[in-house]
Amino acid sequence: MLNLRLYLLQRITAMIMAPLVLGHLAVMVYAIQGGLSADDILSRTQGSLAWAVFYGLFVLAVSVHGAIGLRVIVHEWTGLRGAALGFLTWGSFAMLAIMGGRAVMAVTLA
Amino acid sequence: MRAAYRNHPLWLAFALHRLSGLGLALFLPAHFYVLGLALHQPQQLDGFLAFGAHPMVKLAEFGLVFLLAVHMFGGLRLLALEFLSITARQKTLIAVAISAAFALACLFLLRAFSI
Amino acid sequence: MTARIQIERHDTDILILGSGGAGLFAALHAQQSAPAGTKITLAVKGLIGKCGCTRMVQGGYNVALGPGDSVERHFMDTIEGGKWLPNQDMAWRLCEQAVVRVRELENEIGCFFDREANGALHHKAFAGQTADRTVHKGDLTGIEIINRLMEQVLSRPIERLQEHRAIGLIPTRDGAALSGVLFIDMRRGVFRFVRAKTVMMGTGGGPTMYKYHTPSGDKTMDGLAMALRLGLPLRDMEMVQFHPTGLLAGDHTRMTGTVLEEGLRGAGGHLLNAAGDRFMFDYDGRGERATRDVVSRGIYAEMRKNNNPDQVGMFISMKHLGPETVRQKFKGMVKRCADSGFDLAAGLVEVVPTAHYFMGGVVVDPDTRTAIEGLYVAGEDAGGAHGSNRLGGNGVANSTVYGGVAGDTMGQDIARMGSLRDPDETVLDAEIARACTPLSRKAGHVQTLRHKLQEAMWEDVGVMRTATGMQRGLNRIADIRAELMDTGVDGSTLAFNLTWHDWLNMASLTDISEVITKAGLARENSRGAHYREDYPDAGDLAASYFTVAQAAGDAVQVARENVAFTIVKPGETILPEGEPDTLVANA
Amino acid sequence: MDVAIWKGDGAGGQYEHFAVPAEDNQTILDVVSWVQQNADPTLSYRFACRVGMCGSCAMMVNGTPRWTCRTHVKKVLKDGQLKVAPLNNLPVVKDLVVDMDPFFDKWIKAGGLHAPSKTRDDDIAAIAPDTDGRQNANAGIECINCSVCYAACDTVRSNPDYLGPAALQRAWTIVNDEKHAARGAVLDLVAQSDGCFNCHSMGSCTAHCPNDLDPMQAIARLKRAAIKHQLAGGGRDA
Ligand SMILES: Cc1cc2nc3c(=O)[nH]c(=O)nc-3n(C[C@H](O)[C@H](O)[C@H](O)COP(=O)(O)OP(=O)(O)OC[C@H]3O[C@@H](n4cnc5c(N)ncnc54)[C@H](O)[C@@H]3O)c2cc1C
Ligand code: HEM
Ligand code: SF4
Ligand code: F3S
Ligand code: FES
Repeated sequence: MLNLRLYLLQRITAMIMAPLVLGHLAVMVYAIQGGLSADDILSRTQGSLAWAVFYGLFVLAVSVHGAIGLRVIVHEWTGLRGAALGFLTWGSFAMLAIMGGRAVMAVTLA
Repeated sequence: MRAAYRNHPLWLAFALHRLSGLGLALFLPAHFYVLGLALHQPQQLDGFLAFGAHPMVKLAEFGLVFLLAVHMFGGLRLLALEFLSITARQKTLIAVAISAAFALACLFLLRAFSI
Repeated sequence: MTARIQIERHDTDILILGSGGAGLFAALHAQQSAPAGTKITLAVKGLIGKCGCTRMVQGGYNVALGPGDSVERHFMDTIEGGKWLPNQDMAWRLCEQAVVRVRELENEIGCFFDREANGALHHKAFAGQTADRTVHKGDLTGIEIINRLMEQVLSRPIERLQEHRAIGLIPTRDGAALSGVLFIDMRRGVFRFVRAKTVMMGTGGGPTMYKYHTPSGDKTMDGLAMALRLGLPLRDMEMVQFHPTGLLAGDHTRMTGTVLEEGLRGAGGHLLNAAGDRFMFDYDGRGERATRDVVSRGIYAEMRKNNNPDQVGMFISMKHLGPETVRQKFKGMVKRCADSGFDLAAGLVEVVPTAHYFMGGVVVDPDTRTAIEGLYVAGEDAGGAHGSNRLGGNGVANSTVYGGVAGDTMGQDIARMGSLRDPDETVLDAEIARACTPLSRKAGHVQTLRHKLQEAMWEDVGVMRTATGMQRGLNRIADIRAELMDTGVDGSTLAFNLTWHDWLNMASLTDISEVITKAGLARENSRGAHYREDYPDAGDLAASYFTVAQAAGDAVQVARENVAFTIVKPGETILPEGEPDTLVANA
Repeated sequence: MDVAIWKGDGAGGQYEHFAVPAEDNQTILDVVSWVQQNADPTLSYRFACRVGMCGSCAMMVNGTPRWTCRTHVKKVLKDGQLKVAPLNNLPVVKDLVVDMDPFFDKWIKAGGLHAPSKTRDDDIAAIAPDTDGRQNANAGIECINCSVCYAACDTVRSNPDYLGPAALQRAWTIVNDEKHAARGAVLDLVAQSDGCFNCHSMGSCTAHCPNDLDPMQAIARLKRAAIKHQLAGGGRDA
């Protein structure tokens, strides 16, 4: 059920995410050293536009990427197609984007 | 039992990639929810993070990082396969992807336990 | 029993039997040349393009496109190879049209034949030819040709009746024309009668009544047996070509009889007897590199000397050429042998002569028309183009050239055929009853009979023949036929009932075996593939005759007819004066 | 040896067991033939060439799709057991016989046929054999359309409209064939929603192709070519 557009979107978002994931993991490895606390996290990220952009992009990419991924899996495993499949794709995209957006706001807004 | 025709490394890599992707897609909303708590109830977030000091939870986190790493390196492997002219090295590529993922996750785990 | 027999009826305009080179080309050309709206149907015993022998062509396709080569030279090689028995007009058309057909295959159908480094077609030398003439795609030429043809046919509005086995050619009441063809829809096990204005038969002969044989399993002489029952004349029926090196792996495996390629001998492979000695030089100065018929007889003679039941065949040995070299040069063959448990590169592989091709067939004119209105025959089913021996590379040329010719001819002829003809219902009923014979008898063991027939033909009507042997063969065939008629088949389900089809295969093979034997008795000399120990000479070339067999009531009668030297007489040539005898280096 | 053979039709079926004598040189096709000739005369299966050229005889053998005429019993026997079933991913006609039409329909749907740029009246084009295009085409051209890859591909299994490895590989050979008159159209066809972008590179096709072809790689390259073509506007001819 992948046409060129969906395929490319999935690949492009994957390529965007690769460095972001590495960055994120690096931060986590560094961060957990002293034990995590809300303050630790927030002090680092809040008010930082750079982190907002970093995680904002991440969330956007992952929403697109994950939604397409789920679409493929659901189609192949359940045979769902047509409008219902489209609904599912958009739905998972929206859920990931909204929840992810909220999380980004939470950790980066001052 | 896995059907015999699936018994080869590329299929395994595919299965791993799919399961890790699915796992991530299912876990992410939870992850986002927890982080979202910071907005209104920072103390709850703290609660969660303290909970995160528990070894079992650390193991679970290790699992998640592992998933992410597996999926990422698996994905990079695929991208290389599709967009570069990688041919005979596919099997090596899979091995490299999985071990890199494993190394990264172990690093994470070590750091997590060496507080 | 008969209560269960259903018959379905179906109409078309052009009906084609078989999907080898002949059938597929006929379908394409008919589609190109018939008036718009003509319905074309392709019916075949297996799946389109997957069954038959054209797919199995390894060596390649003869065409006079090589440097210095000419249609005249190709023609002369064909006539001389056929020991002056070919119908010269057919042979000429074959050579002339092969040029067009190969261009068509390359340019319109999309085949890609191997090239020289400079991009020109590569031609290799096949034994018995005076020029490098054989175009090929590695050693899988047939796959390239048939796959490309199949794609073209599948993409066009051509009706497909797959796994439909033709069992009877049904004439009109007055017998003047063909009405249509009776089939068994094998998947469902029902009879289906298809009327058509024109029918082309390209079921590809197939001498699979021999103990060792190369053709695909679906080929069992059905076409020729149907033509015989319809009363059509069949020519050159004694001419069975044996390939010298068939794999010998035991009676229980279908691998036995399959071909080990000619190139092995060409490259310097040795043939060894039980004692491990080379023997071919005892029979011919060219040793292993002699022509197919000579090597086949050499191996056969050596086998007779040996007489050891545990080691039936001779051995082919390649290891002196260096196992690595062999592995590289004959990759496909080495792998095939390895799959069946033999080491071709470094070990010995047991080989026997194996029945490969059938030169005999229905008498047709160079436009593929037969003696009955509405029936056309092309490919291995048609007799005449090769005479007593087919050159390697002329088989696929013949089927593709004449398949196309048949398509064109039908496309034209159909314009003057107003309406479909009604069948002679009594013939139809008789054919159905015939096919149902085993269903009302106690189930027996068809395979035992097949083995018996194969032994009989191999021993008595095989590589070397005598009058006594062939007489004995006739008796054995008669006994086998009687037994077959008493052997029943489990008919609890007729859907894809292979045992029923095995029985029908046996019926066709038995009928044609008898014709082969009688034609063999009628030819009292040795030409090409037909070798009589009691008449080892070729006879007077100028007085060459061919045999014509025809059913007369329940019996088969064989007559002789003189070859008409319409283009060239024995001892003469049509090559321009001063042309070298051969263009092949160190031939 | 103990041989379990699936018997049934489109509506369902079950395994039946047969004791088949072992022989030195014995292929899976020989085993199945022995059963039909000696034990169960109504058993249905399909073969033609018996030497690995026609691709008629593929079946599931101990869970793996294989050409049976060239699969030696010794190679696949597991604890003296053999399990033979009709090919996956195609409708069953009867017993071991499947309907291969869907496979061939997709072959054509993927643009798998030549579009002439010349006629039989023209000379044969001089084409150097060592160009990249020719090498690419050669790599996949010896496909015998046996459907083994098609039966091994789980993407076909779960997305019955997916064109599948063999058809896409054929499309790739065409895209590389300079004699073909409409290569762009083929790239358009394979870029459609059931086309090459569905392949997950799971590689079962390549792992099981009896002719050692590499459809997975052909498809990967086809993907790139299709992307390039579409990004450049698609439709017109490459
Ligand atoms: C192993 C091998 C290698 C060969 N190599 C070469 C070579 O290198 N060069 C060369 O020139 N020639 C070669 N030949 C010979 C060549 O293959 C044949 O001469 C030629 O292909 C015959 O073509 P055809 O169309 O007449 O028959 P085929 O291609 O045999 O097709 C016959 C068709 O008729 C169908 N059929 C049969 N019976 C029925 C029925 N009752 N009802 C409906 N359909 C039926 C079959 O299923 C099949 O589709 C080789 C042959 C073999 C066996
Ligand atoms: C880090 C970078 C990532 C890369 C390089 C990457 C790469 C890929 C690629 C190439 C595919 C296509 C697989 C195929 O067609 O078979 C894919 C599928 C998928 N990805 Fe990712 N991905 C990444 C991160 C993520 C994340 C964070 C998620 C979480 C939502 C995710 C979820 C999925 C899912 C659900 C699929 C579908 C799996 C399938 O079809 O088998 N990916 N990924
Ligand atoms: S690619 Fe290989 S497995 Fe697939 S159909 Fe072709 S030959 Fe068979
Ligand atoms: S098995 Fe299927 S998913 Fe792709 S790599 Fe082969 S076509
Ligand atoms: S019978 Fe032809 S490939 Fe097996």
